[in-house]
Order: sequence, then C-alpha cells, then structure tokens
Amino acid sequence: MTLSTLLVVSATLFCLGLFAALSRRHAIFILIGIEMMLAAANINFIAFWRFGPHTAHPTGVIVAIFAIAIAAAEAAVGLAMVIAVYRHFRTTNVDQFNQLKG
Amino acid sequence: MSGRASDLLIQIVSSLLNIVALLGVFLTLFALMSVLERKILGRMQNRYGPNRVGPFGLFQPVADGIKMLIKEDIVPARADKIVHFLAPVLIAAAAILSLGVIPYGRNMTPFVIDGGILFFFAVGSATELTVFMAGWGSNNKYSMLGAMRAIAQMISYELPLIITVLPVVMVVGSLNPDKIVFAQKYYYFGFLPHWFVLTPWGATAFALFFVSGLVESNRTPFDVPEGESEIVAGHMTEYSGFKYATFFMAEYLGMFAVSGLAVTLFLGGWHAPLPWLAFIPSYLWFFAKLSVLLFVFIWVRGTLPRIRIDQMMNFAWKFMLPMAFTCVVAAAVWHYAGHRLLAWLWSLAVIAVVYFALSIFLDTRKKFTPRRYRFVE
Amino acid sequence: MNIFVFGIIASFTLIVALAAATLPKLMHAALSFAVMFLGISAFFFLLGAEFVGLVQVFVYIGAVAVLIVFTILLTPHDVGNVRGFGWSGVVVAIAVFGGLIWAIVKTKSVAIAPSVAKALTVKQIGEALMISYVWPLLCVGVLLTAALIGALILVMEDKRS
Amino acid sequence: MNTVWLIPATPIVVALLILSLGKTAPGLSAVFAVIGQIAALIMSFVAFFPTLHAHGFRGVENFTWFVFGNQSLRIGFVLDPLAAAMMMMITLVGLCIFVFSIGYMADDKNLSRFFAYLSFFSGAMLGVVVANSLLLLFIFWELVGLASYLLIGFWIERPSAAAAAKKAFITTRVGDMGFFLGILWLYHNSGTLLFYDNGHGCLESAGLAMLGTSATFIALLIFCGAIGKSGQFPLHVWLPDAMEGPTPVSALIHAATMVAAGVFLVARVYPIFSVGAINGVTSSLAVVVWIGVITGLMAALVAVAQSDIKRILAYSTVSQLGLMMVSLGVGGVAAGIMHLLAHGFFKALLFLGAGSVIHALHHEQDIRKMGGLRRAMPVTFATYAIGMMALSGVPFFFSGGWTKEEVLHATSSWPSSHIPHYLMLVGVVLTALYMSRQIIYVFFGNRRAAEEHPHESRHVMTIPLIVLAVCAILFSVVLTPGWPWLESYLTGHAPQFDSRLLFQPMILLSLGLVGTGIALGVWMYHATSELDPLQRKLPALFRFLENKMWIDEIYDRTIIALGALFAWLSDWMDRYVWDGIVRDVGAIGQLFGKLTTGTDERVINAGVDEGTVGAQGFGRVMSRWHSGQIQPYLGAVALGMLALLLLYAWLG
Repeated sequence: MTLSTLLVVSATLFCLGLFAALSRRHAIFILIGIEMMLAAANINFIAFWRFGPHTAHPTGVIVAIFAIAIAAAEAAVGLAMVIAVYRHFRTTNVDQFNQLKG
Repeated sequence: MSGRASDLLIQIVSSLLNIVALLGVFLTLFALMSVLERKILGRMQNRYGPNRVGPFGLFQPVADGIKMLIKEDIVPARADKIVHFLAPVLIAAAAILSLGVIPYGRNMTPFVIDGGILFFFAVGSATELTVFMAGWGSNNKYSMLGAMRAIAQMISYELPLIITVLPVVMVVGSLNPDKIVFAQKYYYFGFLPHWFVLTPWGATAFALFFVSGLVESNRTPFDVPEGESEIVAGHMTEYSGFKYATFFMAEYLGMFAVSGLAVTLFLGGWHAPLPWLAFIPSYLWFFAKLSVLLFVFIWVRGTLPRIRIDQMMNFAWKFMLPMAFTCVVAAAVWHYAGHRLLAWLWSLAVIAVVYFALSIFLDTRKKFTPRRYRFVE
Repeated sequence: MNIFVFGIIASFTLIVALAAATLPKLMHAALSFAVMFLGISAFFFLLGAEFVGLVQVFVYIGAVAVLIVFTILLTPHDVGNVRGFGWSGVVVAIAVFGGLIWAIVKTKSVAIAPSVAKALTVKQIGEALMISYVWPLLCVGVLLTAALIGALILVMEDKRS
Repeated sequence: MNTVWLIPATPIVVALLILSLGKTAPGLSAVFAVIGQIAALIMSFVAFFPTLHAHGFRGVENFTWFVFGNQSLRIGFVLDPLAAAMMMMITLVGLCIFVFSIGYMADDKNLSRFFAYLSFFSGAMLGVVVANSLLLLFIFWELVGLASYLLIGFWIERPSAAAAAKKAFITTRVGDMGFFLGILWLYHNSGTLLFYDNGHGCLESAGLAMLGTSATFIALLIFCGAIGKSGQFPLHVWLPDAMEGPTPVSALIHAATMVAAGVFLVARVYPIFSVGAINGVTSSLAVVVWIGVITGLMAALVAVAQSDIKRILAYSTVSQLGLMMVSLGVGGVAAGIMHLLAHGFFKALLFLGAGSVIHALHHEQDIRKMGGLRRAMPVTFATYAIGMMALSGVPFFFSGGWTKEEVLHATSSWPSSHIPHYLMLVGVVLTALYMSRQIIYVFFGNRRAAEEHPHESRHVMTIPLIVLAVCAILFSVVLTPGWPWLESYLTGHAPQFDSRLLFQPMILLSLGLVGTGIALGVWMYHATSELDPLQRKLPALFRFLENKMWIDEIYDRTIIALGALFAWLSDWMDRYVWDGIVRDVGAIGQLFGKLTTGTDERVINAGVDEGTVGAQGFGRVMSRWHSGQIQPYLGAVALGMLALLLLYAWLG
C-alpha cells in the first residue's frame, strides 16, 4: 500500500461525488455529492499527513477536523435551503430552479 | 513476514475472545434482566410475575426465545425489504459495539481505544439512523411517526447526555475510560471514595446523565416513540418474531451500555466503595453497581407515568441543556479552586444559582385548577 | 498495515459510494451515504487517525445523515420528475477522474510507503487545537453558531403568510 | 477671582432658562429673573470686598480660548475698582428696574420673553464690565447691542418700535465698525488684546510702548464705538427713538447698561487715549472733549423744546453723557465714572418715575396733557423731585450735585481751552431749566386733558422708586470733596477726611447756576397753558429745537439719500452692466454647451451606444450559457479545475 493507491481511492471517491452532484436531479443529491467530495479531500489530508515526514505534527488531522466541522455547518445550511426552496417551488428538482436564467 | 502474520493472528483471536465473552455475559444478563424486570414489576404491582417455567420462572427467557425463533417472520408487502431487514441488525450491532469500550474490571476493557468515550457516542449516534430505518422501511404510518418521535427525542437528549460527560473528561483530562476509572481510585480521609458523583457538579451531571440515558434507551417515562396507547409500538410495529426480539435485545443492551458508562464516569467504575472491601474482585463491584442502576431503571418504569412529548422537548432544551452547561462551568470552578472543601462550596453555589434562576425563569405560573369538562352540543 | 485489509475497506467504501451516487431511491442513497462514512472512518483508523475517524462517524452518521433523511421526509417529491439523469455530468466526472488518475500516476514522488509512526493520541490533538490552532477553532465555533442560526431562520415558517 | 465670570453668566443662564420655559409660567419667569439679579447683586457684593482691602487692587484671570497656527487667542476676566463699582451699580439699579417691571409689565402677554431679554441685557452688560480682553469686551458689547435691539423692538407689533430697534441697531453698528477696526489695528500693533496680563497687556506700559503714534488713531477708532453706544453726536439719533421700548427698558438702557458701556469703554482703555500726553492733553482726548461738549449742549437745548416725557429724559441722558465724555477727555476719569454711577441711580429713578406716571395715565406720554399729579401720586412726585434735583445738580444733598461739581472742577483746569468749561456751565443752567419745565408740567398746575382718575402706582413699582431715591441721596456721602472715598477708591489712593473742603467757592457758582435755571423755569412755565411760552416768544428757535435741530432730516437728505442713490446706482449697474456681462458669459457658455452636446451626441454617445450594443449582444450570447441551474455551473467549475490540473502538469 502506497500513497498513490490511497490517492487513487480518494480520487475515485471524489469523482463519484462529482458525478452525484452533476448528474442527479434531486437537490439533496448535490449535497450528498459535495459531502462525498469533501470526505475524499479529508482522506487526502490524512494520507498526506501519515505519509509525510512530520507525523508528530498533527496538521493534516487538524485540517480534517476543521473540514468536518465546516462540512457539518454547510450541510445544515444546505439542507435548510433545500427546505426553503421546496416551500417556494414545491419541488426539489434542480432543473426547475432556473429563476436566475439569463 | 511470519512475525507480522502471527501478530495479526493473535490480534484476531484475542478480539474474537473478547467478543465472545462480551456476548456471552451480556446476552445472559439480557435474559436474566428480562425475567427479573417482569418479576420486579410484578412485585411492585402486587402480583407474582412469571413463575411457571423453571424454578421461580427463571427459564422464562428460554421459553420466550424459543417462541420468538419459531414465530412467523412477517414482512409487509409494501415495505422496503432490505432496509426493513437491516434495521434490527444494525441497531443490535451498534448496541453491542458500544459495550466494547467499558472497563468491567481491573484490566478488563475489551477494546482499549484512546478516544473510548467518543467511540461510545459515535456508535450510539448510529442508533438514531437505525431506528429511522426501521420506521421508514416498514412503510407504516405508525412506524414512521414512532421513528420521527424517536429521532426527535434522541437528538434532543443526546446533547445533555454528551455535555454532562464533558466535566468528567475535563477534570480527568482524557477520553480514555480506563483513565477515567483510574482517576477515581483514591479515597478522602481513607474511607470516602473519590467518585465524581460525590462532587456537586458530578452529582448534578450524574442526575442529568441518568435522565438522558432513560430517554436514549426509550425507557419509561420517556417511551413515547413506542407508546402502545398512541402509536401501537412505534418503529417496531411491523416487526415480529426474531427481528422484534433483536430490537428488544438491542434496547436492553443499550440500557446496559448507558448504565455501564454511568458507572464508569461517575460511580468509580470497578473500584470498591470502601478501601478495605477491595479484596472482592473488581468486576463484581462493577456488576453490583450496574445492577443497582438497572434496578432503578425498573423502579422508575414501575412508578412513573409516560410524559407528553412537547413537555419532554421543552424540558430537554430549556432545562437539561442549560444545566448541563452549568455542570461544565461548575466543574471548571471546582478544578481551578483546588478540589478542596471551598471548591466544593463554590461549585455548589454555581449550580444552585443557575438552578434557582432556571426555576424562576421557567415557572409558567400555571396553577392546578379544578378540571372543567366541555361537552359537544 | 495490511494490503488485504486495505483492499477490503477500499472496495467496500467505493461500492457503497457508488450506490450512494447512483441508487434511484433517494432514501437508499442517503443510507448508503451514511454507510460510506463507516468505510471512510475505517480508512482513518487504518491511517492512525482514530480521533478523526470517530469524529467522522459521530458527525456524519449521527448528525448529517439524520438531517438528510429528515429533509427527505420534509420534501415529499414528485418521483418521476426527480429521477432524471444527466449524462453530461457522467462525462465531466469521468474526464476529471481521468485527469486526476493521470496526475497521480505521473507524479513519481507519491509512490511511497508509510513511515513507522507512533499512534496519535487524543491529548496531542487537543493540545494542537488549543495551542496552535485556537484561532481557527474559535472561528469554527462562530461559524457553527452562525450556521445554526441561519439554518433556523431559513426553515422558520413565515408567520405573515 | 476666578469665579468673576459667574456674575455675567448668572443672568444669561437665567435668560436661557426663562426662554426654555416658554410662555407657560410668566409669573415664574419674573421670579427667576429677579432671583438671578439678586444672585448677581450678591456676587457683585462679594466681589466688591477684595477690592476694598488693597488700594489699586486688580485681579486678573486669563486663559487661552483657542489656538490658530502658532498664535493663541487669550481672553480673560478682570476685577478692579472700576469693574466692581460698575457691577454694584448695574446689579442694584437693574434689580430695582426688574422689580418695577413686574408691576409695569404685569398686563403684557409676553412677560417671560421680556424678562428673559432684560436678564440677558443685564448679563451682557456685566460681561462688558468684567472682560479683560478687548475681544471679549467686543463680544459682550455686541450682545448688549443685540439685547437692546430685542428690547427696543419688544412691542414688535408697533411699526415705530420695529423701526426704532432697527435704527438703534444700525446706528450703533456704524460706531462698532470703527471700534472693530480699532481692535484689529491694536492687535496688529501690540499683538495682544488682553488689558492686563502681568505687564504684557495692551493697557500696560510694554503694550502701550508698542503702539507709538498709531495710538491716536486706535483711540479714535475705539471712541467711534463709544460714540455709537453712548449716543454722542453725531450718532445720538437712535437714543431718543429708543423710547419706543417699554419704559423699564429705557431706564435700563439709559441708566445702567447700554449707554454706560460707551463711557465705561473710554474709561477702561483710557491709557491708550493718554499715550504721549503733554500736560494731560492728547489730540484724541481733545476730540473726546469737543464731541462731548457739542453733544452735551446740543442735547440740553433740544430737551428744552420736547413734549414727550421720556424724550426729555432721553435728551437729558445724551446731555449728561456728553458731560461725562468731557470729564473723561479733560482727565477727570474718576469724576466721569462717579457721575456715571450717580447718574445711573437718579436717571433710573427718573425713568421709573416717568414710567409710573405713564402707567397711571394709561400710556399717555405728552407732558402738555398732564398736570397736577402732585396730589394724586405723592410718592412718585416726591421721588421724581429728588431725581430732578439730583439731575439738575442741586448741591449738598444730592449725589448729582457733587459729581457735577467734580466734572466742572475738572473742566475748569483743562489747559488747552476754557470754552468747554463755560459751555458746560451753560449746560447746567439748561438742565435745571428743562427739568423744572418738565416737573411743572407734569406735577403742578391743573389737570389737563389726560386721565380723569390718576392714582398712585402699586407698591411693587413705588418701592424701587423709593430705594433709588434713597440711593440718589445717600450716594452723595461717598462723593463729597470732604471725604472723597469713591474717587480715592477708583484712583487707588487712601481717602482723607477734611470737612473744610466741603465748602468751596465753586459751590456757590453752581448753586447760583442751578438756582438761575430753576428760577428761569418757574418764571417761564408757572402760567401753564397749552402753548409753550418759548414757542410763543421765539417760534423759529422752538421749531428748530423741537425738531431736534433737523439732524434726522439732515441725515435723511444726505447720508441716507446718498445711500439710496448709491443703492439705486448699484441696482442699475447690476441690472444692466453686470447682468449683461453675466448674460454674455452665459451665452458663451451656452454656445460651448451646444458644441459639446453635439460632440457628445454624435461622437461619444454614438461610440458608447455601439459599445453597449456590442456588450448587449455579447451578454445575450453569454446569457444563453447561464441556464440558471446549478449543475452546469458546478460542471463548469469541475472542468475549470481539470484545465488547471492539466495546465499545471503541462508546465511542470
């Protein structure tokens, strides 16, 4: 097991998240996809910390913890927005949220 | 290469041994508990309880188990089969996992994890999702409502539950359950145990923790998610046979886990209450304390009526949470005032001030008045 | 660390993630999403970051997943409409995937084995958080409070209408 | 010493307090005003004591007002015998007038406004007295002017009152222009406006030395201000017109505040006047003397032919002020100030007495319609007679007699000329004449056209009269040559008692002159009739005097007509010359504007239009990309990231 294999796994996870965020029509899927991408990024942080020269300094771990906290906040606000948008449009299909269409 | 392989083997074998021991002890305890609860409740209600199977009805759980196993397993046609199946499995798994980090005796912690307390709560939080899975997967109105109620109350009470643990973690300076138990091994004046429940903040935190634990394990008086008079059996409505038994077991295991954690955090873990009683094996002390707490669980169930859900939520957010934060402050005061008598008084003062302020602030000034009946005209 | 264990965890995580991204039923996807985090936290355990793994499980399974299923219940949707699928997204995702893999393979310096290191204790992390990273910690605290209040205001029922 | 500023501040604060109360409680406002005045009186009294202890006492409190550049403007307050005596007089007389006003103005609906202005007037005058800086003095000086404007025009609904107020304000402003120029010149030369500043003030030797020959001009310019305020010729015209204000206001203006300010100013800056004096004579002082002489004599003559009770008193004030100026000019500063103080008491008494009469007769002011009030108003008559005799200068018993004596004594020893002395003697006779004329018309003889049932005024009005009458008599105690306490106090010498000095030959002369005047008056006016005896005998002279020597008319024909002409000329210039130029410039601007408009429309606007059309088209194209949906945007971000990754890989 090398760093590159971990990176391949996290890249795969990232692209699955990207795929979920780009292709699915339901607003919640976009959030799920974003959370997946963030988790993939967290794996990278931890991996680089673990494989890096300074294991004693938990910088990567700290960044991952902050990323988790911020992702939680983002999820809370994002889901609140989904509910608010649903109240307004009566749908959660992102194809129909096009009021900003130029 | 061979050394590493043998290391791994030893690891796997010891883990399996731990798991087997854990399951053996706690499933036995579950069986015992199920019959004892019925007997104790019976005594409280002036009847005998189960007394037909075996001596004093002690084989009743065996009979129950056989009944559950051979009962028809009914899955609703519109149910989500996979989720419906996974819910009891996962809930039992979570309950068993959370039992894994509690120190049962001297050097008797199944899995030593540095962040053991965090592990306990991380696994415990999975319970909510599994309850939800059960409710949603059954595709039943009552199940869904029960699951929603369960999640609402569990999330609400999870906050005080976790925050009341914080003072102990702060004072000990570790999330490791072993270290927390170790910190309570001393005695004041040679006889008064150094348990955290004997400090003002510890007593308050223990009371809050115990109430929150009651809620988390869906026990009376907080059993609204499965209140049979309102929503049949909540998220367990569509379960029968062995799946129902699994839910039942998970609930009891959860109760054991919360009680065990309470013993670990506040009641000195496996330490003897008096120094000259230390010759009795440590795990016996632990189970003795655990039994006392379990008896209180049963006692409460036999005594108190079910509470209304909105009152319960208000209680959580308006009283439990502020008091839990007060415990944190009081523990800090106690810690920085030097763990002495003066610290004890200061800490008590902090808690008393907040308690009385809350009691004044939350007083709705509702008086008991004669009930007035209104009839349909 | 064992390549065998790693393989199991990786394949489990990726399969569950694929399920979370593609399952047609939203609730199934959300539950797979929750399970995926179990796999990711297993990764963290494997890499010696137990604390992050526990926090991950605690936050995502205990809070975010519950929030997501609650939101799903609060937004009953018209099923046929939402199940659409954008193939352009697949193309973009595959392109990005290709680019990333190409970059990883091309970069020789990442093909290294992990160094032997002592396990990271919670105390170390706590000290790092409270000493070196106390400002970011406070900022995250403020952010979480703001997010809490903001989310509440967003979903509050408009009393006027 | 450092609390002297409280004395002027108290009435001003009281004035603001009364104004802030509004019309809610007129009685309360009177109480406040009187209390404020009493407080000022007490404080003046307290301030008076330290000046007694040491002869030539002078307390100075200076501070920096503000700093501009590297110069700091300093102002301050001074307490010396001059200021202390003036403050005592102002507050005492002011208090009497305030109390009198309660009765006199009882029916007025704007009572609180009246008391606020009155209080403000008093405070401003006290500020003039204690100021230790020409600038601060000027500020209070202008506040005095403002207060007089407000009070003269107090009955704002009367056009004549409004006109008189304007006249007073503008006329005094003419003098103030000169005063201000003098201040600037003084500041330019000496670099300080402080009077006393530990030897660096402009009135102290170092400061005076810096003035040099310009001292004469500075002194004359400052004197312009005094001319305006003290009603000296040729700016005296506002003072008789100021009788349009309520009678207590006239009393205050003539006795205590406004007109005294001019005399006080000259006394205050006297060292500037006497720079380079040879034998006590400088050219600036000579100007002061001659102006005073002209004013005194002219006003006394005019007073003889007036028929309005207050106008007679007004002209007598002008005449007396002339006398004081002469005294100052010839070097008798102490005599002049003593006469000012004594005059303050008896002139206030006379005005209040006239006010009492006017009040009793329901605002009838023509003396030819009065008569025989002696029996109806005994208190008023008695006090008025005391005031009249003090003003006429009856010796021995009345303060006016002693001070007038001193003034005449000073003029007699003026080295330049004896003409002022003789003219002043004539003035004394004239004063006795017109005062006896007035008192005979008002109090003796038969009742004439005016009121059927005149009655004595209320106590609130008569008590101030009595107090002032007592003062007018008792004040003479400190004035006599036998024990010249006040003079010593003002000049800073120890008083010496010498009873032999009480009887001097000059007294006989003055007794004779006053007797002549009074006898002449009695002889001329004893047979009272509608037609004035002087008018019967010398109609031309009488008309000349009755119309105030046509000075107002001369001003109308000359200065004001010139002003009107100039205004008309300016108007014409403005209308046809300047306006035309402006119009032409405007037309050029318009032409230029048209040119630029053309350029703007055809060149710049068109360019911008084309640009915006292009931008619009581009935006339309771009907006097609903006579907308003999230996912394409997210995809674009992902592709951008991919592009960056590839770019990075390609570069390194």
